[in-house]
Amino acid sequence: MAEPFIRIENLTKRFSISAGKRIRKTGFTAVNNVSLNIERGEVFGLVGESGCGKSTLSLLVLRLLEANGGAVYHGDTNILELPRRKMRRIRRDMQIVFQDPYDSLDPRFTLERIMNEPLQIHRWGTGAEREARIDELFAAVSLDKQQLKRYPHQLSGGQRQRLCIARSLALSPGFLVCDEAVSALDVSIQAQILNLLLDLKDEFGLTYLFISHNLAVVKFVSDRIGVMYFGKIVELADTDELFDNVLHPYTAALLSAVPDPDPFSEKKRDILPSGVPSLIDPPGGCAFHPRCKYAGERCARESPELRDAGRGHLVACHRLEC
Amino acid sequence: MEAILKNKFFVIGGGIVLIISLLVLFAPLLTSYDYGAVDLPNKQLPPGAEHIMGTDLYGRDVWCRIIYGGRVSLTVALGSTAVALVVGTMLGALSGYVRGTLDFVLDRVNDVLMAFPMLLFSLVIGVVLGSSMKNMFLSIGIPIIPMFYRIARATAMSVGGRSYVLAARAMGGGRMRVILRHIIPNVLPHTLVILSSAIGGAILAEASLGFLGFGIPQPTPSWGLIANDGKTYMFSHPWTTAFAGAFIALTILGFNLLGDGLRDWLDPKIRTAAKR
Amino acid sequence: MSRLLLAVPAMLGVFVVVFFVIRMLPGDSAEAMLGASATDAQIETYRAAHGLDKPAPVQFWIALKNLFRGDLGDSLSHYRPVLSVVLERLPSTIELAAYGIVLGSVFAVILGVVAASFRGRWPDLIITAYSTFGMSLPTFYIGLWILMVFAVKLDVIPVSASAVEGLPRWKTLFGPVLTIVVGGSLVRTTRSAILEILEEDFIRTARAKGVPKALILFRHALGNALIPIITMVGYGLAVSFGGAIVLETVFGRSGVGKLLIDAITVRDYPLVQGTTFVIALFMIVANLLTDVAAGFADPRIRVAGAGEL
Amino acid sequence: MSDGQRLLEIKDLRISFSVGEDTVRAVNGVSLTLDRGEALGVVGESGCGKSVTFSSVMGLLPSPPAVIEGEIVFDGRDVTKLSDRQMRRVRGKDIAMIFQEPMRSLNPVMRIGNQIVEALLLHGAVSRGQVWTRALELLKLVEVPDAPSRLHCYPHQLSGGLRQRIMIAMALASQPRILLADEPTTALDVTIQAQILELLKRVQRETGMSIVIITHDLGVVADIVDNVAVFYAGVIVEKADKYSLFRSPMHPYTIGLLNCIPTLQTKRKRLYVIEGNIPDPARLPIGCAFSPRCAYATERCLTEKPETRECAPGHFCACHLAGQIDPLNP
Repeated sequence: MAEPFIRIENLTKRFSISAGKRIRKTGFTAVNNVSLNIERGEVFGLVGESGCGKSTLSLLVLRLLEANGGAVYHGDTNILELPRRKMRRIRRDMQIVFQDPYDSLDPRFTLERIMNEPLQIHRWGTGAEREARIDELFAAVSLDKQQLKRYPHQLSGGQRQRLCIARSLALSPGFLVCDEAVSALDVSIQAQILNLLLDLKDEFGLTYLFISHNLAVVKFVSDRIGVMYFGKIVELADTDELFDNVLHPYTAALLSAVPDPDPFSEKKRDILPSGVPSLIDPPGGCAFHPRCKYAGERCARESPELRDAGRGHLVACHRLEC
Repeated sequence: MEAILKNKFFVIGGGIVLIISLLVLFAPLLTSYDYGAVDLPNKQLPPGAEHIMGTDLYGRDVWCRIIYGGRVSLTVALGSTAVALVVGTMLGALSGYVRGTLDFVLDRVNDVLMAFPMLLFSLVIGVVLGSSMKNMFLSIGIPIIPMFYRIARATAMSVGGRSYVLAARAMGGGRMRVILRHIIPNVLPHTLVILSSAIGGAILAEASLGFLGFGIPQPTPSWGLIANDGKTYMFSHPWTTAFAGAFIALTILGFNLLGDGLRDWLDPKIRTAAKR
Repeated sequence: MSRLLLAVPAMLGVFVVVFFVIRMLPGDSAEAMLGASATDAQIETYRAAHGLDKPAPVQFWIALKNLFRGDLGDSLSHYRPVLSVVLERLPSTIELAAYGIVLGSVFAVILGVVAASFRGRWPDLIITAYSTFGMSLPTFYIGLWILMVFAVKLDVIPVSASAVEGLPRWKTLFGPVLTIVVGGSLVRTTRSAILEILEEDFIRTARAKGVPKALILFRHALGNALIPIITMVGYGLAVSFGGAIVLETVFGRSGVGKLLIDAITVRDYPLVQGTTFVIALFMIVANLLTDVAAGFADPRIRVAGAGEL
Repeated sequence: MSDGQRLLEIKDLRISFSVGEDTVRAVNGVSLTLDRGEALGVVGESGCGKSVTFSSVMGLLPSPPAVIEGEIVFDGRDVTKLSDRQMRRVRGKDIAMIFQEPMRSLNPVMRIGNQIVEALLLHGAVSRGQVWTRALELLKLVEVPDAPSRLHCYPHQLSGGLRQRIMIAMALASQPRILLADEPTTALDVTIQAQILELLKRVQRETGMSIVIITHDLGVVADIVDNVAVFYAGVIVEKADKYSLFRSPMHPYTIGLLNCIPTLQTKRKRLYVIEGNIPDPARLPIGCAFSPRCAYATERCLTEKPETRECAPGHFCACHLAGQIDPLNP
């Protein structure tokens, strides 16, 4: 196996909040010791419910948020320790597409200025070369060149997301993080953007970290999938392996909870009780044990480590060992 | 742009401000009197053909002093608000986006500034620096800074969290670039909305200072001073103060309406964007 | 709690500002006090007596220590400790500000609610027009006209409060309080606060439940509008303190505002410094109380949330 | 399943708003019926008029700026003609509604108990005395754990799922005959969504009330409803029982929708795609609104708006080519 394209080791992020009257700072761990590798040219899917830390992880990987511990290797350099100037160079190779198409474009910029910004920051090419580059990118995401003079609020949600993708590809990065990139779009537009992302991956040989709460979307897009719960990866495997041979009880519950658009399916509903525990006072041991029907005495005491259960199928659950 | 012309607040407010500015600007054409010329025999004449707004206790033509006085009051008001706008917006945007110790310090300074009622602050600074035109910019400008600072800081904080700022940083944009390209252009519209009500506040401050006798020294007539001239004989010869006060009120009303018009025109854009 | 701690640096900041600003005065307070005829020797002894010959930071340190002992120095024109002079005059200003704020707020909130509930219809237009116009009138202008009408024409209230002794209290208060109420800007805040809340989703839920219009306005909208209104009342207190300076001059009430004006006119700098400091202190306390009150009205602050992060 | 007794009938409903110079035609001739005990799924993408239609059923659209034509008949009366006072006796009593954002749908400064009690007292469902016991029963009905303590909480102390349960409890306060649920689970996580869907199914079974689920998620609809109506550009393009709609859809838009959504069973590496953008209600094409995006659009589709026809028993479709399109491989 070649050197992994992105290697994440024990990445941790704690947030502190001064809760109301109490001066004493309480805090919580949003990302708790996460390790995973992303191979070049792969789509690594990261799925989990809101509050599980997947978006925080994406900001940490791009160092838009400073981590409290761990490392992120891009090739063989740990970008968390890079000085500012070198970091700026590395950023050309790692870009991000956000969820809300209305929030990720500066309302005061024309489309042309939006596309030019990355090129200006890195002083890329001359005026003519930049114009050509923008035309090429607009063609790649099938946006109409005449719209360059218009403002973001004059575009539809789908068009705006295409613009975000075009902007992120301006410096031909190798690695693209999609943080819920299609979640805010209507279903018919979502399909267009998903196909577009896959086409661009093949055309430019990109590597994706695709983050979403929608299991079906992640399954469709990803080659390998990590399931996150309460700041930790609880299960990680190749897509087919994961869905054919689910091991972790939480992933199983997630799978059964996804509403299946087929009235004939008699899918038995394995309904999880209550909700995600509060991050401020986390349950001891495995964070899922309060909701897990297999929870044993050990689960409440000791938090399980990710272990290989064969064929690269990693899972963090005591049930499999005993 | 044409939408704003349909906004009635904007039109009425703009109209008032325009008319008064023209009057003040073309004062020499509108009156032949000399605002400083004392003419005791004709003191305190009621408004009449000769003196459309009567004369004050030194026999000076009130109408003439008012339109000349407008120059002082308006320049002071516009000057001091401009100072406050620039300082307040810059510091607010910086402190709202950068946060950390800079924000803590600036916020405390703002708390201190807010501890002084506007008029009190102008009074004390005016007395200390002396009330020349230049000093008035500071003594009225400084207490207005918190108005701009607070709005700029609040907006900068929310803009700082928006994805397009994160995207700019992800592209390698430095902190200064983000502030100049993204933070300030998105904070400015919010501060501009309160600019005209701030000008109204500045005119009020200058007039109150003048009324209390701490305005710009004689004989340059500012509206406040004219009001002060007339105050002692207010009950027998009210027109000096009445007309001066009316002009002050009308100008402030004009700027306030202008501000309302701007806010309505700008708000739907901001609110819908935020609500989406 | 944290707001309370933040008030301390603010008070210190105020003291520093006041101390150094007064120190920047042109000329020397000793000369100003003893008059031009005083000989150099007299000025020297005076300066030594009041520690004016020491370097500024030392003077500052002495002043600070005195501050904690409640000693704001001696008033040059009243030959008494500044603090006692100021405390003597404070109640009259507080009385004025209190009545002004209470009546002003009640009057303004009622008008604001009426304007919001009749949005777009004639009551709203009249109230909005009145409040826009009221806000633009300078305080002294309203005051003068009230004097013209009530004192001169109707002779209901005295032309100057301090001129005539033994008047019923309301007579001396009527003019200034009416001025604050007429000029109140709180009407617009209440109206816009309510209108904004009426757009919220939980108002739609209340309508879906079949809650009548009036109840929606008073139970749901007003309950939530309380928070911005309280903040605005706090701010109004600050404005009315500033206004007191003008009001007390126009209506001749001997409050802290007038004291300040007189102190400035006679160049009694210690008194100016003391009065400014006390007013500023009062303002910080007012801002603090407003924050606490607003926090109290908003359960999201009062009751720590355990809900979703 | 419904017992055929008609509860609600919407006849050729048209709703438009004037925004600046444009007139936004949100609803362009919607007709549908709802029987007692029926569970109707209303599906469509944003701006298709599904929420506006049912908001007008509840009388929540203030007439200026909304212009409402057509009829909504409930209990023999045309609801659109009722005064607000008369409508208020229907809202919350006979027809209740819950919304998408549990975070913002509860009054943040009012305790949960008081908000439920308010709903109970409004329509005289319960006397003052047992109002609190009834509130507790409602919370138990919607499976809120340790209900008594929850009554004193404020909304910000509860999770999204719990808040949605409170909304349902409030809606059931006066045993309504119809429950309108506008995207009830869209803002919730998939595991919480499963809980709420199960709850809605159970509540409907136990109370026998009819329920309308408005959503963009076909999966939610397939699980919980009997019939499905598909909305596009303010019109119902197809309506049928869920089995025939999913197995043999007729309208190209429905077919497109069913094929472009990734499911856990999707094997293909590329999704079927409906080209073009979501229709802009302010600038609708003259002919069939779907024609710009339709792969089968003919000359007639571009100029003539299709009528809704019953192409199969209980299966309505508004398309000139209804029945001639193979649903399996579009």
